[in-house]
Amino acid sequence: MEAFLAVMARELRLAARRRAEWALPLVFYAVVATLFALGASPNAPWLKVAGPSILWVGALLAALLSLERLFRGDYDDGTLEQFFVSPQPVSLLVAGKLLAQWLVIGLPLTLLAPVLGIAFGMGAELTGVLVLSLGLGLPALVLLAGFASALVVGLPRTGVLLPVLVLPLVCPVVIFGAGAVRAAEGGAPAGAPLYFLGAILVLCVCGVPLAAAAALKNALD
Amino acid sequence: MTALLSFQNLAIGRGDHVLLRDLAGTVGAGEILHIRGANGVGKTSLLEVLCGLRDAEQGEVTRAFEPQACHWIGHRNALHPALTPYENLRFWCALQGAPADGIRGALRGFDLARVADQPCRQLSAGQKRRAALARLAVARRGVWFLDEPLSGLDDAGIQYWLALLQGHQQQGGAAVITSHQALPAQLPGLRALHLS
Amino acid sequence: MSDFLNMGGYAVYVWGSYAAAAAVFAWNLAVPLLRRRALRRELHAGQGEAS
Amino acid sequence: MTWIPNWMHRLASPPAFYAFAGRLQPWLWGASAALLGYGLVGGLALAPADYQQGEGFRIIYVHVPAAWMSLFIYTVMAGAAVIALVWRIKLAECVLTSCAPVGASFTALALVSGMLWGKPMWGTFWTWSDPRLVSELILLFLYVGISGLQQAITDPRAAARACALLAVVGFVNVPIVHYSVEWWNTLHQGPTITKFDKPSIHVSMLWPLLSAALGFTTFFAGVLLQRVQNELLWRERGNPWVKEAIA
Repeated sequence: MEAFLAVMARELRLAARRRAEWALPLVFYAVVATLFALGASPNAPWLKVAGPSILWVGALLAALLSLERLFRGDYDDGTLEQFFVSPQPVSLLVAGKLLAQWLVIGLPLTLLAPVLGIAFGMGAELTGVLVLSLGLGLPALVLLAGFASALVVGLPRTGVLLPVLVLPLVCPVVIFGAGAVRAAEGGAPAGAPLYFLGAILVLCVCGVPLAAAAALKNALD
Repeated sequence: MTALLSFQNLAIGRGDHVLLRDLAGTVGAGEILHIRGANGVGKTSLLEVLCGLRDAEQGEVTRAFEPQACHWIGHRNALHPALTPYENLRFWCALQGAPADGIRGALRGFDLARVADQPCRQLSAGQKRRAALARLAVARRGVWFLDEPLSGLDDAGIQYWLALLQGHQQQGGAAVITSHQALPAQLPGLRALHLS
Repeated sequence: MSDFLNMGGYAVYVWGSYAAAAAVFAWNLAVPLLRRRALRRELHAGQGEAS
Repeated sequence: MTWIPNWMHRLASPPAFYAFAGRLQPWLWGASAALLGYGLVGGLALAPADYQQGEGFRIIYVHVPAAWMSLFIYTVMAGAAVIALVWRIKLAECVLTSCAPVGASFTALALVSGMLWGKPMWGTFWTWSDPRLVSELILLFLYVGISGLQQAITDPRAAARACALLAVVGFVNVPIVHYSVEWWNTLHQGPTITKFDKPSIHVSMLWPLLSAALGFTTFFAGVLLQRVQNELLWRERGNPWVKEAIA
């Protein structure tokens, strides 16, 4: 547990020193949402309809872009080797790192979403569902992206490979996440998709740290 | 004397390529195994296998110590450039379950007291190497696995490290070291393993 | 015969699918065989150097 | 070490498997040619036109076997991935990396033939309201991702093991995707495209279909063996048995 907290504390300390790390994804998110709005004719009705999916995909891309180098620094400077000679299970350390990444990147995006939601004409109730769905969906996304970046950690350049690996895996998250908002919009109960998101999150929390640890071990070999 | 580490019939590979075959040896308390050989012959891979970081292609490594009872210091220093040496070592202590109270003393011993609270990116290569090696003094561990510990160190650094090593030996510790530089021949219990 | 080729008006779709299938089968046959030829050449060359 | 039957262990040794694959291949090609031939003739000529879809239903003899292969190959790949991860058998690594491109090609075929079938039947090449079609698309992305990952990592063993992890995670993902797309469609209350009832398949339609599916499967087995042989030759290069094999 001490090691888990230490990994988290280190990530948070680094984020506090390098503000760009968590500030830039927020700017990116706002710019993407703005560009979508500018691409439509002013106040086009479809913009309101497409709002949930734009806000969801924007958050997804913003999180994804910043997670590409997640394990890269630790791999380059040898910290990963210390993970593997540590008495703690590596999956626990990876879980600490991913939880910290969610706090640094996922949580701010979740909190920014309702502000952008106003621009897409979302009411208070819809906004609540949006925040809830992002709150359940983004941790799962961070975990899956962490797994993918563990797979490619040893590569000098990954380019577009990481999104190609992650996007098929996060389809259900996007479908249920944006779907929850659209269900609420249509007056249907949003409970079911949110439960599914929760189930996916539980599955990811249980499985992904193990898989990511295995991927890191493989990259070190 | 009981062997802390022994290996038989060991084959080391990288990818599908077998680098080394039929390696055998033992390391007992107070002994130092110096792994030598040309670049690319597989020194680091062998060290990783002995430490347990990497799986052997074939053969067995017997370790008569707990996994957390060894030091691994690779050729990369495991220092984050944005954190200070003190912060890096404190993180390492938490990771390894070692008490953190010896960090200042260890840094002072390696003459790093002045830069202990500067981000590691501002340190010279030799200073970073010293900060990495300071782990040896922070926590006592029975077996040391060191990959090129002397690269970048100046004379004073080497002398201090040698003193640490000898103290470690006298307390019954063992070490496995890869190094291009020769280790002083008067070190007791020094044996060399030439790879080709 | 032309009835057969016409496929009751669905000629484009039916023959299109079968052509796509033929292309996939041909690709799956050709790629490993070409790779085998390249491998043989490469491994023979490597052997020549070694001995 | 986990217990593995002795014959399996022997067969998993690269030279033994190389020879075994070489002996098996002619039979597979022969069987595949015969089954595909019957499927082709039966499907295109012998089977009567469907009473609803007319001659257009003949696409079924391409589409259904291809869709079946896309799932079957993924299952084989995931099975090999588990074996490669647990027992670290080189043969399993070769099998799983060889599966990805073949699986991708059959998945692409299932998509293309599905679209060509959809146009005359549904009036549109693509519909997001068919969970199977959308799942096939995601499956194609997964295959492409695995192929891309394999090509990006230079060390063949590290590449294979990374692919194995991705394949296993993807295997868990596939049913979730399918289910989520199904759920997603229940959200539409608007005009849904009326699908045709499943044609009540007449025996004369069914036999060619089964024959074609088996023909596809045996063809895949042949291609897989050929590809695995290639991988083994490359990864074991320098070993005496390789020199004998290519002599």
